[in-house]
Amino acid sequence: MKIDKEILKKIYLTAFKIRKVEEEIADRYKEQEMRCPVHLSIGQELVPAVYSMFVTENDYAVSTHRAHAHYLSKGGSINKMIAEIYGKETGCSKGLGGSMHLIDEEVGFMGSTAIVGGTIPVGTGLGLSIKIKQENKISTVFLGDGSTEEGVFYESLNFAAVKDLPVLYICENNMYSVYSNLEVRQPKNRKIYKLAESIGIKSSHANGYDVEDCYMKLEEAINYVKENKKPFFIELDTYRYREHCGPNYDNHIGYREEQEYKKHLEKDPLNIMKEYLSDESLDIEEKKILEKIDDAFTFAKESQIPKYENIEKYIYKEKN
Amino acid sequence: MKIDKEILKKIYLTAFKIRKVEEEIADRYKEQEMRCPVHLSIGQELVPAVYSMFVTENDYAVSTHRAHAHYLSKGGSINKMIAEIYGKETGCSKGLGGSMHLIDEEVGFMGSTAIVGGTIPVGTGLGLSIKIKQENKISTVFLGDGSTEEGVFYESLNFAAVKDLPVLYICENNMYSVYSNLEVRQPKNRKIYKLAESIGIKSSHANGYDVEDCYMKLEEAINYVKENKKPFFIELDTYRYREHCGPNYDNHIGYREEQEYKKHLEKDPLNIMKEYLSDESLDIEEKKILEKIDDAFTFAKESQIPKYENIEKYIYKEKN
Amino acid sequence: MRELTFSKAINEALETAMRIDDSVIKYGLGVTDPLGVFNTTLDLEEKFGKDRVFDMPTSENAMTGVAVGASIGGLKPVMTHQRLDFFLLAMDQLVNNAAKWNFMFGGNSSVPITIRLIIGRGWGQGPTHAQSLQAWFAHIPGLKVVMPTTPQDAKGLLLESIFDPNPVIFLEHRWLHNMVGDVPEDDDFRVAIGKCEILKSGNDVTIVSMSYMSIEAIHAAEKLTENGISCEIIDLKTVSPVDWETIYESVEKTKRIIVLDTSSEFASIASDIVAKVSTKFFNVLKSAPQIIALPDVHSPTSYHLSGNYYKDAKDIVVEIANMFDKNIDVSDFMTKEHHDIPGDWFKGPF
Amino acid sequence: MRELTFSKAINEALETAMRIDDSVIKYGLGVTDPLGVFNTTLDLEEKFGKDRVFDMPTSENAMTGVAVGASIGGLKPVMTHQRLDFFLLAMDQLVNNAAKWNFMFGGNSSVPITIRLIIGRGWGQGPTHAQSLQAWFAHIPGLKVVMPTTPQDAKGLLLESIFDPNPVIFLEHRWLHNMVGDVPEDDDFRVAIGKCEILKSGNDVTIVSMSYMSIEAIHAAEKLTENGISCEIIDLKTVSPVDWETIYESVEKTKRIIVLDTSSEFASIASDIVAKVSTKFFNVLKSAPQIIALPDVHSPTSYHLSGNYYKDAKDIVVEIANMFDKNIDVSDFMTKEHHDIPGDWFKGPF
Ligand SMILES: Cc1ncc(C[n+]2csc(CCOP(=O)(O)OP(=O)(O)O)c2C)c(N)n1
Ligand SMILES: Cc1ncc(C[n+]2csc(CCOP(=O)(O)OP(=O)(O)O)c2C)c(N)n1
Ligand SMILES: [Mg+2]
Ligand SMILES: [Mg+2]
Repeated sequence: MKIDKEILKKIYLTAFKIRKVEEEIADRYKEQEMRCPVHLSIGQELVPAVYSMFVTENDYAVSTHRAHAHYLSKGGSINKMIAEIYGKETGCSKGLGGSMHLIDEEVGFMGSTAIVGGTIPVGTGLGLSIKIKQENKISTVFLGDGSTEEGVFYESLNFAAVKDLPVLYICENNMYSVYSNLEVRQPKNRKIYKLAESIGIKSSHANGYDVEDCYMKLEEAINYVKENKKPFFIELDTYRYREHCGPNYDNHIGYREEQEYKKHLEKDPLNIMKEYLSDESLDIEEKKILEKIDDAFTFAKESQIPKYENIEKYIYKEKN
Repeated sequence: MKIDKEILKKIYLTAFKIRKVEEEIADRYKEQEMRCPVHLSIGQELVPAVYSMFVTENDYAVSTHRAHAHYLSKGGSINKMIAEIYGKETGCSKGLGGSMHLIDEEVGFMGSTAIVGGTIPVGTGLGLSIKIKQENKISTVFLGDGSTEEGVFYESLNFAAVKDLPVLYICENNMYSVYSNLEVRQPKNRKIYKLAESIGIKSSHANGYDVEDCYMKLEEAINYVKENKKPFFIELDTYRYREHCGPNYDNHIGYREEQEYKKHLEKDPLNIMKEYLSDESLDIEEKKILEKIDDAFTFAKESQIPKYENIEKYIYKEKN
Repeated sequence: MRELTFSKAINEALETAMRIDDSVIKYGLGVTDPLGVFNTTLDLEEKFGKDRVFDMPTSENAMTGVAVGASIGGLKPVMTHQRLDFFLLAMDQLVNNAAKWNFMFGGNSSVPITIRLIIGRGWGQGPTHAQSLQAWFAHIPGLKVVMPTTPQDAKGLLLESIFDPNPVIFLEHRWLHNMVGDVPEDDDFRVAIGKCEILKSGNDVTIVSMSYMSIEAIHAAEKLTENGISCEIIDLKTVSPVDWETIYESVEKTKRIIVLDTSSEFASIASDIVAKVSTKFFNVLKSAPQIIALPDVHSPTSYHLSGNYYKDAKDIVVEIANMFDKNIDVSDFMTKEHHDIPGDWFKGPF
Repeated sequence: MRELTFSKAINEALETAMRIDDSVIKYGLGVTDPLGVFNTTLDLEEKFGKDRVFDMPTSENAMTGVAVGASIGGLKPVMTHQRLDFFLLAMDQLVNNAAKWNFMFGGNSSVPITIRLIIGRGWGQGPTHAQSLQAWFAHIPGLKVVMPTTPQDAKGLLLESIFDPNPVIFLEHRWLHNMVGDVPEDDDFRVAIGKCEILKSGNDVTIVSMSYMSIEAIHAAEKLTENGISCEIIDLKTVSPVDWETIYESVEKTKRIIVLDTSSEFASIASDIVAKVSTKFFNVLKSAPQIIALPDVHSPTSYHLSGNYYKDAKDIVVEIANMFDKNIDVSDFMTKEHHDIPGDWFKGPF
């Protein structure tokens, strides 16, 4: 393993945090108090966990409907996220957005939205602002394989290439868009990262279940954007364990093979990292994380509900 | 020259017809009776003229704001086109569409519209209907270099590739979108046909000012679509002599060099073909064409004007 | 007659259309998946094959243009989008092509496509999954816009939409999918586009309504009847073109009107109906016309906010009672455990 | 005060905004070309450099999303589209992102972008170059929609739009670009968004109007005055949010209203204003409210059709005369040689 153990430990713990938050949401979803759609990232934690090693709160990131992991990896507050899913006043979007619309500008998480492809140009525009303001940061766009079918993906990459914008596109390819396999949506044998390259953006590919590969390639990608102030596109293969939206497993409904799921589970990066680290001190850290998560749910449940009278004030921002 | 003289003669005469129609429009535009925007194809006649050799009225074609040449090359009626530009009842669109919205379904010209990129998916959908109905024809989409910046271009090619649709995309690259050079719109050194290839469609490139190259490559492209019932993309370099929209020259206003224009004029395919053919019988044929054009203007001017009372009936097609 | 859910009625309409006409094709995200777009597309792929029934790339704009092209090539495409909000990506192809095609080519070519859009509500659908944009579609000449309320109309109108030579936007309110109602046995049963229906006759006030709001109107009318106010409920069914005659006749009789809309109010279908009636029946109306629509605010996600945001039978009762200077107690009328679901069948998340 | 054309006033507003605030950027097709978007963007690139003023790929949707991103990154982007119709490609980014951003993130982040759209008319612009979709934009919560009529307002409102923390749709009617009017000397002169203006006071009828139709209203009002009808003309200036107070006060005084709109009528701004006034001033109005808008038909290209399609001062005079049961002869009122151009300066093609 080319990764230093201390670093690996951090990666592991970030991935662990993400998974446990998600699992807790899944477990408590049946209580019917989180009354909004949730798209969980269980199975997809490694990429954001590794990503978190290379960026700071100063950098920007935007994401999609499946944003919990990205929000957390960027340093977003667990309390505010859980409160948001509970629709509380203390939520990161004051209850107006729910799971699909997260924001935490304090840590550079500039927003996630639920329209497929919708934030790709937004993250690109953040890159434009960095360039024009000559700031020392990068903008990251998290996107799924499905979103690369939207014209706006293509238009955004074209513009980033024309203008040399400091944007990192991280495409998590989990093979599915809802229940649709890649092959009914994109030409066979076409690699997304190759396509990005031919649009005009340097690109690479990594195995999102292999922590070493993931680490090296993401480091390379991020350094490229930082040093050259040019866009980069990286595609990482990954897999979601649960249903597209909601807390359950859905291997039985017929759009994918149970076998496929099991194959991925066997290579689960969290298990592999934990085994490799075989570090007893991890237990203490894990416990701390679990407590924080528990606290977040308590915080969310006990938080005040938002007042309807206030919602009109969010329609327009007031001039100051 | 690998092209048979008889064939070349036909190509020349089609190109001649297109040019003379366009020049006549330009000459008479100042009379202010053609009161709609016109985008002339003077300088760009070769590609449609060659194209006309390989398709029949049975095949489909759609086009853009700059459609006169495509309409004519597909066999569209001159009379109806000129009448349309004059806003007359006898126009191909009964005066409702004008120069930017031409149609002649009898010859398979299924429509041209003025929104950049707007007909790319339409021609793709025609390909889908051919496939589902198992018809023996192809669908052609004429498009400009600028339109390849629209997301809908990318989405359409992706779909054509996924579904193996019998669609030929003919991209006439005249280097400009209105007054904007390619380089402010697309990454340097990126070839449009290479991009199409990487989206998943077989493609090629030809010099749209070289009749031989144009002929060979278009023949190859069309045969490919017919035989394989798969999409093909061909990019042809060409040049417009006049302003983007309207009857005048615009080399003096500063967005391009007079020199560039002159360089193209020297290689003008019509002059070259005519010289090479050095066939006196051409004069007679040319005269016939000029007469037809003259007749078309007379027809247009003398045609009835449309009645306002009727326009509501075009809002919905009646059920029959 | 038999009882069917709204979803099943749609599924039947699709099945019938595809069976009686080979040129009908059906595509959209989720059309072939195990859930079959809230059960509406189940079994179609099996019955009619992969050529005619298929999933698609997430490319809403091009796929709308593809429908335009396929239709002028002789097919009758029926598209679906799981939420209206997603279809905002396709406004160019819808408006600049589909809606203008027949007109801009002087009637030479028309675009017989049907686009099914689902209006979301409840369980935190929030700002990007709950828009109700019928006013947009109806504002565009050349589109027909249909909003069925009952399973019967869902089937009959969908069949009529598919075979209409023009582009039709077919709007399904998510809260109607599981509602049950009588549907004629007749396989190819049609309901005319452009005609509204008097769901209940009455003398005192005309309630013009659409889609899910008509259900709330029915409940409200019962309560109002108990209180001596007789309502005539007109279910619009088609919001463009509107069946003005039926509305005008009713207003002529009742001399009072209230219009209910599932969308936000400003520049809505409801405001247009009130405007037309006010212009034409100025001397007839006995009291000010009214509108109940959503506020000019996006749909908030939180359960704690959506309750006040959406309007229901209570609001209608109160507003109509006001028109008659009455006070009707609605404090325990139609109270349900959770305001954000249409019934127990709805378990979230979509 | 000095006289400027509407175009020049816009050019000045852009110049001022960019000079006083480094975060203002300007892009769009044609922004740097020799014609400078009907002269409105001339010299900006030279003055402020290629980083802040640039042409763009023909990618309307992404470039709108880029504006959203740039704005949350601290810039104030001003985009232009040469025709509103082209902007239909960007409805997703406009509505799902720009309009919802501040709301869906609970006020944590807003989108200060300005989008200039030009409404085409005349010289055969036809179905794809002449749409007037203010009703669409105004129907969406979270957008501000501005439609200046005078050069003074063009400048003052554009400056205000650029510095407003919300997304503003700024609609320029092509027929106004060459109109001349007084503009204050003050460099950074502002006109408030959300306020309409009484262009002319009067007692007998309130004309509510917008953009180019206000010019027609002024001519009509003169003719009507000659005939003893005193009109109050309210130029809306902002169509969302509407300045209801000013309209209501005027109606309270005149007790009659007619609303003029540059768009087709169904579900328009005009119908909403009539609906609101009818609901609130039921007992005040002395005659039926009226609307003059375009028919629910696309704009036909032919010169021989567009004359009847568009409405002008004559139509206004006739309609208002009707309200008073009068007959005013308009047979040779305001007749010009060609109906399809605003004046001799307009030589086509766009
Ligand atoms: C424009 C649009 N179309 C469709 C949808 C419905 N939808 C929600 S998530 C999703 C799948 C997207 O797939 P991908 O980008 O691969 O992300 P993943 O869910 O796999 O993380 C779809 C189609 C949507 N939200 N927006
Ligand atoms: C969606 C859209 N954006 C912008 C325009 C304005 N416009 C008209 S023609 C044109 C240039 C298109 O360039 P290209 O595709 O290369 O065609 P060419 O004019 O060179 O034939 C543009 C930008 C438009 N008509 N539609
Ligand atoms: Mg995916
Ligand atoms: Mg070009």
